Amino acid sequence: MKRLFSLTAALTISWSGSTFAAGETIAVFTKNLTNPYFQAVRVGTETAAKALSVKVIQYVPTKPDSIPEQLSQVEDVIVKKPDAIVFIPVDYKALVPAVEKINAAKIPVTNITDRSAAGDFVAFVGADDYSIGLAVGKRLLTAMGGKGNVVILEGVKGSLTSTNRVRGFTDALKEFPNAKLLASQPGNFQRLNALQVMENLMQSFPQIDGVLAANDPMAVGALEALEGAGRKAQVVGINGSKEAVDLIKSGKLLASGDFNGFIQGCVGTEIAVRNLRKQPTPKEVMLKPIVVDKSNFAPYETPVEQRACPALEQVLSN
Amino acid sequence: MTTPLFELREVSKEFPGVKALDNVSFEIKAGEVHMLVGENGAGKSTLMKILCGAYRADQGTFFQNGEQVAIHGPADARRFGIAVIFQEFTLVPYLDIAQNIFLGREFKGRIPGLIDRQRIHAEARRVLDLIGFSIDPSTPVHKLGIAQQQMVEIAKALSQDARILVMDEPTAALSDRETELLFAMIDRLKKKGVAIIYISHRLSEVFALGDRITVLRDGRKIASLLPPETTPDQLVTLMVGRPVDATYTRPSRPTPGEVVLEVKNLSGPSGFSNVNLTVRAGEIVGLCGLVGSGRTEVARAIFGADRASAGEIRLNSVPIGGSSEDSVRRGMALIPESRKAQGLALNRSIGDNIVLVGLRKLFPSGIFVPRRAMKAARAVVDKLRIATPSPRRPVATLSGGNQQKVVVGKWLNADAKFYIFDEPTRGIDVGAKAEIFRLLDGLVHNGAGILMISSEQIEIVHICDRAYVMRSGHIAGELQHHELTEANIVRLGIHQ
Amino acid sequence: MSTRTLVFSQLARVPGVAIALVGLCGIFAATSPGFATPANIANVLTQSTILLLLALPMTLIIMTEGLDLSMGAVLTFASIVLAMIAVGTGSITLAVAGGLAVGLCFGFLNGALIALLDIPPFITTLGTLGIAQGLSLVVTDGQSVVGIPRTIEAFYSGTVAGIPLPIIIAALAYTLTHVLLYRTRFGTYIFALGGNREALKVAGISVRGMLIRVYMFGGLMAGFAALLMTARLNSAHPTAGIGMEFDAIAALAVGGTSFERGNGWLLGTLLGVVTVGVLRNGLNLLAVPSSAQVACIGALVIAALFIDGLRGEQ
Amino acid sequence: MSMTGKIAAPRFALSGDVMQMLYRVLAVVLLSAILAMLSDVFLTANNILNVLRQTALLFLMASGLTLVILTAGLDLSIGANVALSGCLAASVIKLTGAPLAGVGVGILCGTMVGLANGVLVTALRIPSFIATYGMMWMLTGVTYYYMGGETIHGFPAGFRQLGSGYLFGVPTPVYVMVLFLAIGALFAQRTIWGQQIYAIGANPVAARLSGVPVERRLVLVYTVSGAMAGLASLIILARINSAQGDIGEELTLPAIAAVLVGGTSLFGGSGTVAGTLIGALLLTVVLNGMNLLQINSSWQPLATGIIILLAVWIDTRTRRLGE
Repeated sequence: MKRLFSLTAALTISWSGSTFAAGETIAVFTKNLTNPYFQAVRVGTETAAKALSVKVIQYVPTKPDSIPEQLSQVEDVIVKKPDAIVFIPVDYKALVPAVEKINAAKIPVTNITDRSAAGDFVAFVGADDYSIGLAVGKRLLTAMGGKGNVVILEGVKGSLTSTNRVRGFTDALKEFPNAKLLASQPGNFQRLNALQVMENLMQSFPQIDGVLAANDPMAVGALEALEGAGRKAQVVGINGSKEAVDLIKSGKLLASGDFNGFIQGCVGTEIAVRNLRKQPTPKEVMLKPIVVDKSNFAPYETPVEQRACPALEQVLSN
Repeated sequence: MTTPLFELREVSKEFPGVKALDNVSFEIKAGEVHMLVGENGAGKSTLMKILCGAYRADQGTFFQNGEQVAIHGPADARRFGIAVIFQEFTLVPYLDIAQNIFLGREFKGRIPGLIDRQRIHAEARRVLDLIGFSIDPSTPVHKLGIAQQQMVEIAKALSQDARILVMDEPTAALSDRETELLFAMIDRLKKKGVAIIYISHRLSEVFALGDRITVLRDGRKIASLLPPETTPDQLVTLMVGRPVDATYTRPSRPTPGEVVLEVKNLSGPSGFSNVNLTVRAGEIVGLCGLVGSGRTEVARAIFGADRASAGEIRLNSVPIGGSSEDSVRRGMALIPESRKAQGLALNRSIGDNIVLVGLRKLFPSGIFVPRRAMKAARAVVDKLRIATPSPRRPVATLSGGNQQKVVVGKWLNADAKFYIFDEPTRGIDVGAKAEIFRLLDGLVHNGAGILMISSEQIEIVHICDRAYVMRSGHIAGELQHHELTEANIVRLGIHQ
Repeated sequence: MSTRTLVFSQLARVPGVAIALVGLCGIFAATSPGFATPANIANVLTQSTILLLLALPMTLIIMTEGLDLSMGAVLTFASIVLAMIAVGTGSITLAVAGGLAVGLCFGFLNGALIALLDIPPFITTLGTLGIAQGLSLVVTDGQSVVGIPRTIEAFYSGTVAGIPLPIIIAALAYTLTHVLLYRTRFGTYIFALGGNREALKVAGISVRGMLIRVYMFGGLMAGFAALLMTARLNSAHPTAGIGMEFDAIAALAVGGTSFERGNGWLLGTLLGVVTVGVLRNGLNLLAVPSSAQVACIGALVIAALFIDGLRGEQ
Repeated sequence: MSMTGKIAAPRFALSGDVMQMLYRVLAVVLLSAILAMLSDVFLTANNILNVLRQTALLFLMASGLTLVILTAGLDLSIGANVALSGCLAASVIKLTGAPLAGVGVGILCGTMVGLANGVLVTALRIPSFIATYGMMWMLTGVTYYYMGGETIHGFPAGFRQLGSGYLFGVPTPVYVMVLFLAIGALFAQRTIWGQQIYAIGANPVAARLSGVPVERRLVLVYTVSGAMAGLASLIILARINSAQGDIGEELTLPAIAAVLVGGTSLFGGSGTVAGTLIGALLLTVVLNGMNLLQINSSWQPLATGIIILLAVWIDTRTRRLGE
């Protein structure tokens, strides 16, 4: 028990100090500690916070994507009354009550990445999963010369992200009548799942020319599976993550749709702050889909920690 | 000739492969103690289980006060006033005494659905007084000693105002004083007209208590006798089917050699202090005294199963260091008092159990060779005449006596020099007892030393060369062979 | 047990979990201004209610030397069925009934498999966990069920005389379970199921029947937990309850219920649940990063068990 | 959990109770036959190798766990252990560029965690279920903290052979699996330590009174379980060529299921490592089949659950007959 005490005490000292620092406090909610995308978002918020001299506190469910836990964290945070909240719901429908609680507590909240099904928000910042799926899909199919066999690796069933991205993929396929969709199976946004699903799919289909993966880790999983079986296929993913960029550079991965968590973090935080400081803010910022491939990967090589937030105007302009 | 209180006629019960009961008729009159004797597997417990409704008889009829009745389950048995005290206690550790006594018969409280705990405790108090057992009925049972639990069991049975009380070796776990209490109580019950079916392996009891004796063997009723007209030897012969010397005596005794075990001023947290004793090669030394006088605690401390707080233990004049592992490596063996709980891996084979201790000796390389293990196991099985077709059979399929032989057999591969036997004959039948004694005898003839704990003084008297008598954690005295009598043991064992 | 020994045995066991609880509250009250406010206390207790509804029956089940790994998944499926009925028919009563029915069915399934086919509880409920989880996914195809009547929300957000409704429900559930365990035959026999089944058989009580009923009680409570969960999310989601059974087991273990011989302690379970709740809440208020929170929970579980272990030896 | 263990087979035969094994193999064969009828690719050499490779991972985690369960214990921390060991190994490989260093660190970390579990269970007398559950949380916390949500990816080709490579047309993990099947089976059946482990599981008191060093053996089995988790983590790294905080997260319960479906009793003292292999195979074949038949993945947990129940139910039945 002593051990427990000293442990908690130690943490207390190290954290409580910073919690009550000067400048507005902004609570940031992300889905989990495991997916690099949300790390990018968190870094984005931190970077913006430094620039705007505000303090951000990260809240992440200890169980990845746990709905009840994020809900509890929201309730706890409301007790602390931060000046503003930047919010990614772990589930865009199930967290509506949380948003309503935040609204009821009169804490201005900016919604990013996954658009909450309801609630009043200062603004929504995101990239349209559908159009990114569409763009990446087209990129792959053009590279395949518009024909060949394609498989889709879906994300977590029912997640907004997965549904829209896959919708984008399938619509892209519609534009290329000669391309054939062999199968669409979920890999739950996970490497190992994607890897094993891909391995199994390769058994059923001797010829696979293209793989549409709903995120980068699954794309990587698919690549590994193909390599393991000594087979070749064009693979695309989504997120524009560091590892995807490396693979694009080395020519293994064809492309990755840039979902740009970093900028979403930046913009979300900046809007939250502007709103607090009574400055004008856009109601909605939609980052337009960028497909990262051999032609344009250079800027993505700098790790997010070293990037600077773009000015809001610049983001809005393009 | 009064009509019997309860009667079974031509009852048969068959289990896959075994005819447990074969046309057994049995009757019990009000106010009599009917002794039920027979070797393990003779059918005693089956008969008992049928009486209490745990088993259904395949054939046979039951009569209560002369009119035919049927026992479909425990409820019926209770209705006819039949109550059983099993050897394996049927007590719930984390309920209190009162709740245990009335388990399944809780009084309904004023609020429907709830139980009336005040009443339960009051009633329990009454029953406990009846048997002169003064203890707070709200004591959780897991806090009680084995003898106290036995008392609770009896109270439980009586609380069902039983007219027929079935007792399965009730004294097995009781000290002499507690046994006397029990017997006194049985007398009181007889006077109240309660009929008692009393199962026992202790001939002394059979003759002391019994109004009638029924002998079972291999599921058949062999005889029904009156104590005055029979001798112990006749009885045993009937039970075993061949003549056996009931009061086993050792034909020859080796002359004691070197001191194998030497214990100096041993004290332990488990409640014993300044224990001094020695055992020589070729000696069987008894360690007796009332249950709870610290015999088992001392034994466990010597073996290293429990830590001792002070004192010295020397095995072959080498001081040993308090861990059972160490003791075993140095050639000490413990045959614990509870076969099932402490002696055997019940869901493993006879062979597995037998080779366990000797693994290091049998396979010094650490590589286990099943075939060799089999051979070693079979050798022991043959040597101890363990009744089994193959050592591959699960040990659980053996009778109590044979299981006990396995527990002993474990040590034969470890060629131990010093053995501690804690209640080696508890709950095993006369035939098996004789074999166990022959085994002890064989061991000492091969130069081993033995410390034997037993609650049956008669055994100590007949088997041991010397004996130490313990009283409340101390050695009350040592008895040389010529002074080794039951009277002396009792005199030393109980407080003056 | 009679009230006296009950109280005594409980006092004798308090430290492990109570020290943790008092200690944590002390630390958080001292370090986080928001912590010791009525609002936050209500908040913590409310958050703990759903877990408590699982931990109470889990205590009884573990006292029978059993286990129910399916509770989280059953909660999830019950909540989905509840929501779907509510959406479909708009009838709250029907919906709640449906949710409870699902709970009872799975409880019965568990009990039956364990008691009648004697498959060990761990495996049985590991299997039914899969079944419940699978059904949740199949019927929803992974989608959340939304658009249920607002009235259901009241079960979680409503208050009676200023006290949040879930706390009242949990309090009722605790009292009910307490009475059930310490004041009724059912409870007495639960001690026996874990302590000495032979005793039950001899007393002419059906062990199997008892087992089935214990697991059905678990299912029923999971059904109520599902009601609170659905009300809380105002929707049902096929992953909402995943892993909650382990949280419940951890909480009751922290509370000092041992896994052997029917040695359980209901009040300890209550304290255990609250302790875990307080820990999470306090760490959030102190903005301790999640990674550290995760480690703390592990430490709490082991520390509390360690204490009890020490005290057990004395 | 009730100690009313079933009568188990004698432990003399290498494969344990022959009847049990037969029925399990039969189950796999039957299932395969059905799948072969439904899908023409199921029985192709490629798919069989593919199934075996996927089985390998599950088996490696389950094999160590089998020993733990044989002592009537449980190790809920293997998944979290895989994550931590894997991430540490990954960063070492990245830093040093020396795969062997990574392998060393991975296995060492796994072993250390196992050792810690062993100490919690023996020295601190905490029930294994809770001790390893707490350990799981602590490991996860450390892993999350260490990885900070990042990914480590891109390992030397040589290292990746361990997961995705082939040797004489057979995937490397399969060799690893066979190797550890042999080691595991021999250890359990053909060493006196193995025999003592069975004895401890069957009756710890009797084992101690028979001079078996119970604590040391218990520490051993948890350590082995940890080491196997460490090894498994390396296979995962090599397969997905990257490490993330959540690798292994979802592997604990399947591993336990594999052991139990494999016929090892939770009450200790009965079961075999070979059985665990069959258990892992059974579970893998089910998922593979469902993928081949492109059944909506929502059905997978359902199917797995039913398979577990069926397997164990038949198991209890055949045991009954065996007596």
